[in-house]
Amino acid sequence: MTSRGTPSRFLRSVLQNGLGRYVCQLKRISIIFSKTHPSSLGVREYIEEGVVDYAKKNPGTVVYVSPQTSTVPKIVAEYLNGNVREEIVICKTPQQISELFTKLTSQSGLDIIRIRKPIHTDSPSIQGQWHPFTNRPPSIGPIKPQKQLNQS
Amino acid sequence: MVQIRPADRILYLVPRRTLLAVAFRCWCTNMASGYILNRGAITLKSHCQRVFRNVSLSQVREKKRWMKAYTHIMAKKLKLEGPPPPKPRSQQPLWDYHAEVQAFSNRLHESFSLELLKIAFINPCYLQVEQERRKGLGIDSETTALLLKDNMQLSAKGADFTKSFLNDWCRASFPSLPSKGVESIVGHLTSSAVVTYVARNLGIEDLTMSGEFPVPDDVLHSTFMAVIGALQESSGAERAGFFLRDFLVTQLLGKDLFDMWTVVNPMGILVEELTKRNVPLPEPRLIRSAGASTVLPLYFVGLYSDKKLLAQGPGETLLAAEEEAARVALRKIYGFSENRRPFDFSPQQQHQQPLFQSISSN
Amino acid sequence: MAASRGLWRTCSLVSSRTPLLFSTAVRPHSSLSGDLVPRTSLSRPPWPQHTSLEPQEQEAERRRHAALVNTVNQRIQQQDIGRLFAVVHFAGRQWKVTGEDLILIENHIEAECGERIRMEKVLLVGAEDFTLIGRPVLGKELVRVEATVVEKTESWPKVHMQFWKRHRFQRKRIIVQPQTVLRINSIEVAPRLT
Amino acid sequence: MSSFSRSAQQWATFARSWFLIDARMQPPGKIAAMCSVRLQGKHKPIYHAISDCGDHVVIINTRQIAFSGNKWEQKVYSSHTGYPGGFKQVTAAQLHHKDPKAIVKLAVYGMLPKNLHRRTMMQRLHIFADDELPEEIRANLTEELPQPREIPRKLSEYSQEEIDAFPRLWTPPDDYKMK
Repeated sequence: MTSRGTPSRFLRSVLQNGLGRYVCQLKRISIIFSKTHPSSLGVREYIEEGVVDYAKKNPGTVVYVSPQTSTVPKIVAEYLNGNVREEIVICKTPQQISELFTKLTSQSGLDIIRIRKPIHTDSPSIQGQWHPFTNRPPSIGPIKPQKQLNQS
Repeated sequence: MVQIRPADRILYLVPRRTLLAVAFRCWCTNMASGYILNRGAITLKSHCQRVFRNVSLSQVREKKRWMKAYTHIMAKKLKLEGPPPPKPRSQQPLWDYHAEVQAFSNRLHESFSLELLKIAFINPCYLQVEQERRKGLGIDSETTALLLKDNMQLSAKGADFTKSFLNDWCRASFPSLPSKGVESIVGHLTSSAVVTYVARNLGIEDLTMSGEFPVPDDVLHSTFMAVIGALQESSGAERAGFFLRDFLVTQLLGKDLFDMWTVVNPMGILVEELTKRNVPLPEPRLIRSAGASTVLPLYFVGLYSDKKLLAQGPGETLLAAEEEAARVALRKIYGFSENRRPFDFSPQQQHQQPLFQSISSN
Repeated sequence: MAASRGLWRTCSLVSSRTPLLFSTAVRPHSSLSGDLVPRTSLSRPPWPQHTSLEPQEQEAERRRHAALVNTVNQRIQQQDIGRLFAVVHFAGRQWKVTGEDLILIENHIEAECGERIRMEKVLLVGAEDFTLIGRPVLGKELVRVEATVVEKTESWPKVHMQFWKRHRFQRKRIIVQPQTVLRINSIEVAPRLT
Repeated sequence: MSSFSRSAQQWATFARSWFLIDARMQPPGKIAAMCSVRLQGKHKPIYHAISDCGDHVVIINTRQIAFSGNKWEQKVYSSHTGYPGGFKQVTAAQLHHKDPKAIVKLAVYGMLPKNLHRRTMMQRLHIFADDELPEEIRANLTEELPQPREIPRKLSEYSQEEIDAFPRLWTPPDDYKMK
């Protein structure tokens, strides 16, 4: 199956992240779960065990925990560039949810679509880009066929 | 919707469960028709009444025939009215202003003083709107008085600091750039477009308290400047300088000098520069040409000064090539060519360390 | 000269191996001067052979090489070399990078987000007017390329579809790969050419 | 050398250059091979199959091309008019006599890729039977390509001393009669 028709973008980062200092791009993460439903069992366990550690480890991320009745348990991650990602966590174990948290934290919030090229550079050439006269000997005067034209 | 609580951000986790249970909206999802009626009465005014007149209120186990009409009406409404206006994040569920502000400070690895930072986010237009809203509520003015300072002072301070810092930085990185060029680079970096782009990508928009939403560009601009003012007050000019370097100066990457500085007559400036340095004036010479009599000609013009090649530039016509050569020469003179030394963005603590390590350890 | 792992591009012509090879190839001719084999187009290769350099020429060559290396060393010492680029070998491929670049690696790496790593397999470093080429890798004390892990993410869900017509066979696999984005922070060269 | 503005850099990179080839005493196949590479743009580092980056080639002196062997007599150019009995065959010598540009043109045409760009690329090939170029073409030229084959000297171009100094395999006896 070809991927040419799929949406794509070029490789980039938010605000040249990592150039001066590294800024974690996840600004807030909210856990929405049910207090009673068995599908949010893992989420409830994770809230008891891991959420506090996570919040301590990532002081730059605001963690909201919100119990709601009979809803699908989900994690809503909001990024600095304004993108919002929702992950449904039905019947996930605390281990899986913890992995999901680390993954969401280390992402930048840019769209997850096909990336056209694996490199991005702002200065594509240091020794000069090619043009038809690179590495050509300089010519003086108009070009003409050497001997024959001179003689005739 | 400002809830300023002195509680620590991590500590709230325990009370939060009960606290947020209040915010949770009790949707009677089982009673579908009841839900619809509830919604319809509020959002859809009289034009919906016709549809809902025949809807039975009791729950019936059958095909929900009203659903089609309902979705049809909703789609029509969406088409007529457009999508609902965006709501600021602070009015959506799950929002704790204090925690957000604290996280903002931590995220950028800066130690803001939180009071100052909170002041920095309060715009005068917000105060005005809030005052009027409170007056409109009809409660006596003493109990509802707003005891908040606005960010005018901080913003002015931050803007001044930004200007002066960027000026100094430009002069340090491009010592031979004339003041006009420096001005245009600083002007580009402090322009509304660049600053609001940076502010939006730093999450300042969510925290900004402004009279209207979406936040207008000028309000966002002044808020960003106020944040810098707050940083300068709370942790000194050096940190604020690094903040500007990391978030504003990085926007200079991949920019050409003449994208920011509009120069109409580069040859005139080149002549000025050369006379200042006592170098003979440049003589343009045609070096190379291809396809001169076609509609796609290419000329290379070299600028010679004292029989030495200053620069060469390609162009579609001789004039364009000469102008391009002058631009190339100016870039070389000002040290703004594409293969100049990259800017120094190294983190300030380890500024000296890595070089030293590399020499000593190997 | 052979000990130096980074070499000026033009100097690679004068490698120390050439005289050795040449002497072995030439010996039959020089020792057996009795012309057992007539000198025809078949008795020697059709390409022009390296003639051994005269001692004077060798000396000149060596002096030119020393001058070159000296100039490059001085340029590096004065740090007026402008922007550098490097070809680094990382994650199984070669990347031409310069400062402030982003590169995307189709795998996860051990470092956490925000950590600085050093790329040690540097095959080539170049500035505007000189290039240092490693044989095959430049020394660690010569070049230092640093990068920051900016983002550890996943690829978009790639659909891998297998279909065998008329055989009632189809398999659909959705592949999601870990990816890492690196930002090149700095490329530094120390004046250690010999 | 670098740091041109982007538009100027692009204009320079994708400009078409004009090459001049002198076909005097050259095998047409070798000339055509050189031309075909340049007409397609395959000599450029920016070459890509879908970017139209071919150059112009001017060939002069096609009247003086040189075939080796007995190709002038043996090589046959065939064509068919489409009518019954319209199969035409001419030898290289006859064709060359009729049109001195035809042999080189056919050789280049045959070496270009057989696609829709072939005619476009042929339009960038300018062939002249003699060494006189019109002024508007001469103004465009950027470079002359070296000839693929060294032209051997004719016997008449050697001086008498050189002829005398040439080593002889065998000295004819005095009474030897030249045929």
